[in-house]
Amino acid sequence: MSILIGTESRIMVQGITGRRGRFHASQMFNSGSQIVGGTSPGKGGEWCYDGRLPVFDTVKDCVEATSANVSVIFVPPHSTADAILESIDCGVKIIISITGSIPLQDMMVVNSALQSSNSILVGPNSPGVLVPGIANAGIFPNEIAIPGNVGVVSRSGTLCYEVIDTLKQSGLGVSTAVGIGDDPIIGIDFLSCLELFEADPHTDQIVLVGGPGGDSEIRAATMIMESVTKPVIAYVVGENLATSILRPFFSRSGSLSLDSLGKKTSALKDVGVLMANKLSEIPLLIKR
Amino acid sequence: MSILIGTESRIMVQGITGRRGRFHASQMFNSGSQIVGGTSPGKGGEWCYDGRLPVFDTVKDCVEATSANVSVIFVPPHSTADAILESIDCGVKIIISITGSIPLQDMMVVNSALQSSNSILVGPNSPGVLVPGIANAGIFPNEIAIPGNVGVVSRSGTLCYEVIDTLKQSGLGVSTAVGIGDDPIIGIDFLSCLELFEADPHTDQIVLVGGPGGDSEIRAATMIMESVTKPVIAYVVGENLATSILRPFFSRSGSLSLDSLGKKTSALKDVGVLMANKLSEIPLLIKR
Amino acid sequence: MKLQEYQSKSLLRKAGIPLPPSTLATNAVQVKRIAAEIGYPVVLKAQTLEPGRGRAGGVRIVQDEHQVENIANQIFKLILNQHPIQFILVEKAFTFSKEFYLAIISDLNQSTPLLRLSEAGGATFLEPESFRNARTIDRKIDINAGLKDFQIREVMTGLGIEPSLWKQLQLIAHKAYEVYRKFDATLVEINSMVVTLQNQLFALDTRISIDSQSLYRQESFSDAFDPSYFGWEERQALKYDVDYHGFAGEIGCMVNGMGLAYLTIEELIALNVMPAAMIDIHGGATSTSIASSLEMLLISPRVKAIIINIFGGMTRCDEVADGLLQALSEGLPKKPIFIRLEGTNGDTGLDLLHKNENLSFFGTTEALVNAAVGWLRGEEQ
Amino acid sequence: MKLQEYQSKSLLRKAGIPLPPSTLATNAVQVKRIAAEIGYPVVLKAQTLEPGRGRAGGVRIVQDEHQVENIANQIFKLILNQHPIQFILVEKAFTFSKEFYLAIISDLNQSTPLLRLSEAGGATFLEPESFRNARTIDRKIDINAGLKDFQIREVMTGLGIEPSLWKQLQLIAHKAYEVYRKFDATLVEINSMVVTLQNQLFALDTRISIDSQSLYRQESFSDAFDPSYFGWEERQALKYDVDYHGFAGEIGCMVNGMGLAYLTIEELIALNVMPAAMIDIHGGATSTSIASSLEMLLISPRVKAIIINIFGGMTRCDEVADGLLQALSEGLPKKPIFIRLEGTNGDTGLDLLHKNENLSFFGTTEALVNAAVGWLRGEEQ
Repeated sequence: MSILIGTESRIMVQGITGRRGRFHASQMFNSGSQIVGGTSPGKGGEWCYDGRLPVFDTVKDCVEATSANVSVIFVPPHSTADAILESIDCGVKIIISITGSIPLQDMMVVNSALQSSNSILVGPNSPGVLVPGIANAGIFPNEIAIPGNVGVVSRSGTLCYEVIDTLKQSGLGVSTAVGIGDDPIIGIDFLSCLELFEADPHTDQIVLVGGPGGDSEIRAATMIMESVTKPVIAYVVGENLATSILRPFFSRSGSLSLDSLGKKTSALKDVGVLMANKLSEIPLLIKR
Repeated sequence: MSILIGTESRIMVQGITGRRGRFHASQMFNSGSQIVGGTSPGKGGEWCYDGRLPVFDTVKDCVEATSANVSVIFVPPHSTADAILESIDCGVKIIISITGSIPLQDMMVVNSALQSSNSILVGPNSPGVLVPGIANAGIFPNEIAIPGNVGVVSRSGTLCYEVIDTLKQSGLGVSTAVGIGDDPIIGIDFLSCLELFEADPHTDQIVLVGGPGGDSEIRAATMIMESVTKPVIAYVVGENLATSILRPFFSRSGSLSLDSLGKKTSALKDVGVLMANKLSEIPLLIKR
Repeated sequence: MKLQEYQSKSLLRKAGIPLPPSTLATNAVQVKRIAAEIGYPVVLKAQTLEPGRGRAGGVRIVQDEHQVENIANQIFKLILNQHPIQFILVEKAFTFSKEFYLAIISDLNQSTPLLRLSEAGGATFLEPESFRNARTIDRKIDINAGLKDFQIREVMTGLGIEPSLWKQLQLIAHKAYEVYRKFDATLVEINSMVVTLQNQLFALDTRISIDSQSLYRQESFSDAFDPSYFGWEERQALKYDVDYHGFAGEIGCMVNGMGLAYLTIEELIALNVMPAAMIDIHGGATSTSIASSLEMLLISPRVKAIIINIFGGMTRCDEVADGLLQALSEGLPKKPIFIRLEGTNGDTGLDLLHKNENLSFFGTTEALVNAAVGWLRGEEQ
Repeated sequence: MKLQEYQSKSLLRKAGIPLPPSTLATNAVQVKRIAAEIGYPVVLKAQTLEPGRGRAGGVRIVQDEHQVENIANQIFKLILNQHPIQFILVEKAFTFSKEFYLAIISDLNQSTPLLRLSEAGGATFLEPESFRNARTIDRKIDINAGLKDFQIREVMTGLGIEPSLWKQLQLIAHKAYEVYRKFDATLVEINSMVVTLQNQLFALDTRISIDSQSLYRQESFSDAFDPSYFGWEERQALKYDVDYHGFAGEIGCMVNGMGLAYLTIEELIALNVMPAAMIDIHGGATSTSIASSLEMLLISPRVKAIIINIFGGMTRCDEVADGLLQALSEGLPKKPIFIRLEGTNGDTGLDLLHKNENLSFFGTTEALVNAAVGWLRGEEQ
């Protein structure tokens, strides 16, 4: 059916009374996702979205009352690590951080906690997980995709929209779209998503959307060679750009390496991945 | 055969060049224990005990060179937590801290590390683990016990000697004697030792030696009722002493509760444990 | 090591926890001057580590300057469990609407710190009955990860604390935990934490215990530790890294290990005899610390006979013998010494000692204690 | 955010890491005075965040006072990558027997800090070839548990560091890690760490980067952050929490999200056109920050045409429209605006904008960029 999110997913929103949380909770509700409530410390007992979504002080209270097993996080960056840790502590299975720009060391602490838990973190700086027809656990624009058998995993949120929109324009449907986030440190990565797509009986082909910085696409290539049997199409934005153009984008994070620039395409090609040079080529590379 | 230590045990000593480490390394060697070397940071490359025991800078080096799987720790209290963490990190299976008086919060850190490892810590403030005829991994006086089928687990080190000496005087032998240590926070406890003795085919009867403070004997009683089928004989020192006499011994640790005083005997009796009121009664309660 | 109230308050204040203004005074004139500076009403609090301060009249509210010197002098005359009051903490008195209890405690079984919050604050907390009925929530803290905001929120929500107090309480909990970690505390207790009429939280009474095993890395407490509080024996014991416990009897004991200490006392008590002292030389004691321990027993006028009960593991009986002979050669008062020397290097130790005429030797704790008590009874007749 | 050398040295010195004495100077007279205080020989080090300082002559050893002002003035005249040198760090010059490299770095893939120690210190470390041949050991640090003594020992032993240096090195590693944690650094680098002839360790050159996402809780860096280093656009961007990147071209771009930024640039470059600016408004931008972003592009004299490429997820197209209309109503220079508005509340957004004659609308990034470049080429002819 899908990866990460499915019919059994009961979605809560951390930060449900904030400007963004409130809006997207209602968007999710309207799109038919099974959203069951949310948290806003100090506002427990209130209701959101015209009395349809209960608000709790803590994730513990929310999980106890609603059996939520997915949490979508909209709290400000400075409290996001704490919000993620709270959900991990309460055993929330899938934690999706829409919020990005989380302090680097906070993310190290979060990943350390994830290691000794059964929770999976998507993001930070993720658009969420979209299973067309079932759930939009995040901020995907509504009606952007139709159900289908193409799995999409992308670092960039907006490029993820571009890709699934392009697929839809060509009449191609999506099994699950996952935005893993483009922050320096993230939770679930290409590798785990590829593994999940490989195991998902409803995904026949996989589109991987990468970008400059880091070496996650190269590690994905190794993994594809070793254990992915389904066809993979990759689109890596920025592969044709000179370092001089890209460098300004990385000036703040400093530690992001651009060493691998240009190597990504060849690494992926080498293991049989079909490379799309432009967005519009992606649908052409999908097997009908 | 035994618990924790056996013929497969390859013992190293952390702090092997110190006064105590050096002496007891040689004692262990002389008693026929399979002692393979030790560590003393900065003295790697030297030899101990007339060139028979190699000295390494780190546990990593020692384990790589000697395949040690048991470490007995003699370093000063202020470096003990670090020594234990080092052994945990190197995958040493059984870690025995002879050193006691380790800062409380250091022990919390150590136990946290133990939880996500496969190592077992005996102590701190432990006399070690003695398997008569096989190995003395610690500071048990040599020739204090004869091999047999009585398992002994004790909080106090000296009382552990008293008990196995008393058994020997009566011609009774020991499968394994474990001193779990009498510090406020310890590694392996009564419960785990009882579980191991219950599973050990060479242990037929168990002697449990307790003392004032804490409630570990009461928790042991609950566990004995639930899952120990072998006969258990208990000797709890201090059960007849008034609180006014005991309090001075606990004045420094402050947090140690004396609430349970006197309740230990009844808790153990209630679950069918044979209580020895004096040391000399222990051999009389053992089935021949 | 328990800190005095003024010491714990100073630590918490430096950490940023709101406390009522208070200053330490050593005499009634100082008390009056400080009270005038702080402004009446004030509370005068006797500084002592002994229990029962309140019942003994060691905590008094003073409304104005007419009575202050008089009351201060009354407090300075108090003697709690043989310890005279040397300091009074002069503190601003507060009116408050509500009180509760917050502490970071050490859970020895779970091997973690706990955040404890209870709606039963102040004296209520101390009464077992009302404490048992009060809602109290404990939150386990991972010592590596530290205390997290969400954990504090869970506890506050669980107790139904007003959200308007959350921010203050969260800060105080974090600061209390910081103090716990930074100073190797075993306990950081705020009891009570009060809510003033202006909805401000204040730590009214606080208690901190520092792990004595960690003092070596807590330089700031070299002052806090007050050896004048101890007797000569205890100071000697500290110096030689042995444990000394005084009792009311006439037999001085030296053992290695707490287990042997209990066993020896238990055998004495079974014969209706109290010890005079119990010295635990610990495992692996040096001959110097053993010599000093025996000296203490030989010098102490109350000690009539000496029991030495050693079952050496890390403690080497030859080193014990060395230490004993050293003390015995110093021309101190002669006393009958009943000794048992077993375990590591036991034979060597016994060989060294056998020539000394003050010593009689035994094989078990029971025989040892029986002989010593028998001798004492003979003396008493 | 990279710290200037003098800033990072000040942090490390406060943490207790041994560094050669040094003082900051703003002119040649100061340099001379400081050099006299410190004592010759001294090193004059241009303070800059730009690379290539050494090659440009920004680091000079001065043996005596005759040359010092002259050399200082030469350094003050340097301009590295358009940034003039404003400060010189005057530092005691050292002779040393050996140098190596120590750093706490952030491993983004493993999501942990690493302790890195290398026998290739100083300039050696910077040369890929010699660095690759030098022995370097990385030790993963559990961010919750912190750096442990034994981990440092393992690294030191692994590199064969003399035991006589262990204690100093251990202290320095701990302090470097403390700085890393306390100040939310992404990098704390000591390169090189030198061993003096007296077997003392000194941190000769240091580099610290602070995580810009953590600056909100790092108050001490409100000074360290120097906005004068930025242009007007960058300062505006900071104010409205958007990202601004300037380029040499003539088309100003506004997008939401880094992916769209790359995509848009890639389409431009494919047509051999450079952008003039790329503003990333991020997800969920407010109408105010959108208005300000458009203002920047309208005001900038270099920008001839504007591309707005929005695929709204958290970004709401109606809010984007509001912001754009706001900027367009302010009487700023009129420029052709090529816009694509897709995603969340896209229809509402388009409805709001459709009446404005400056705007032309497109359905894909490709069509959008083609149209803008087409217009620009038409202008150029």
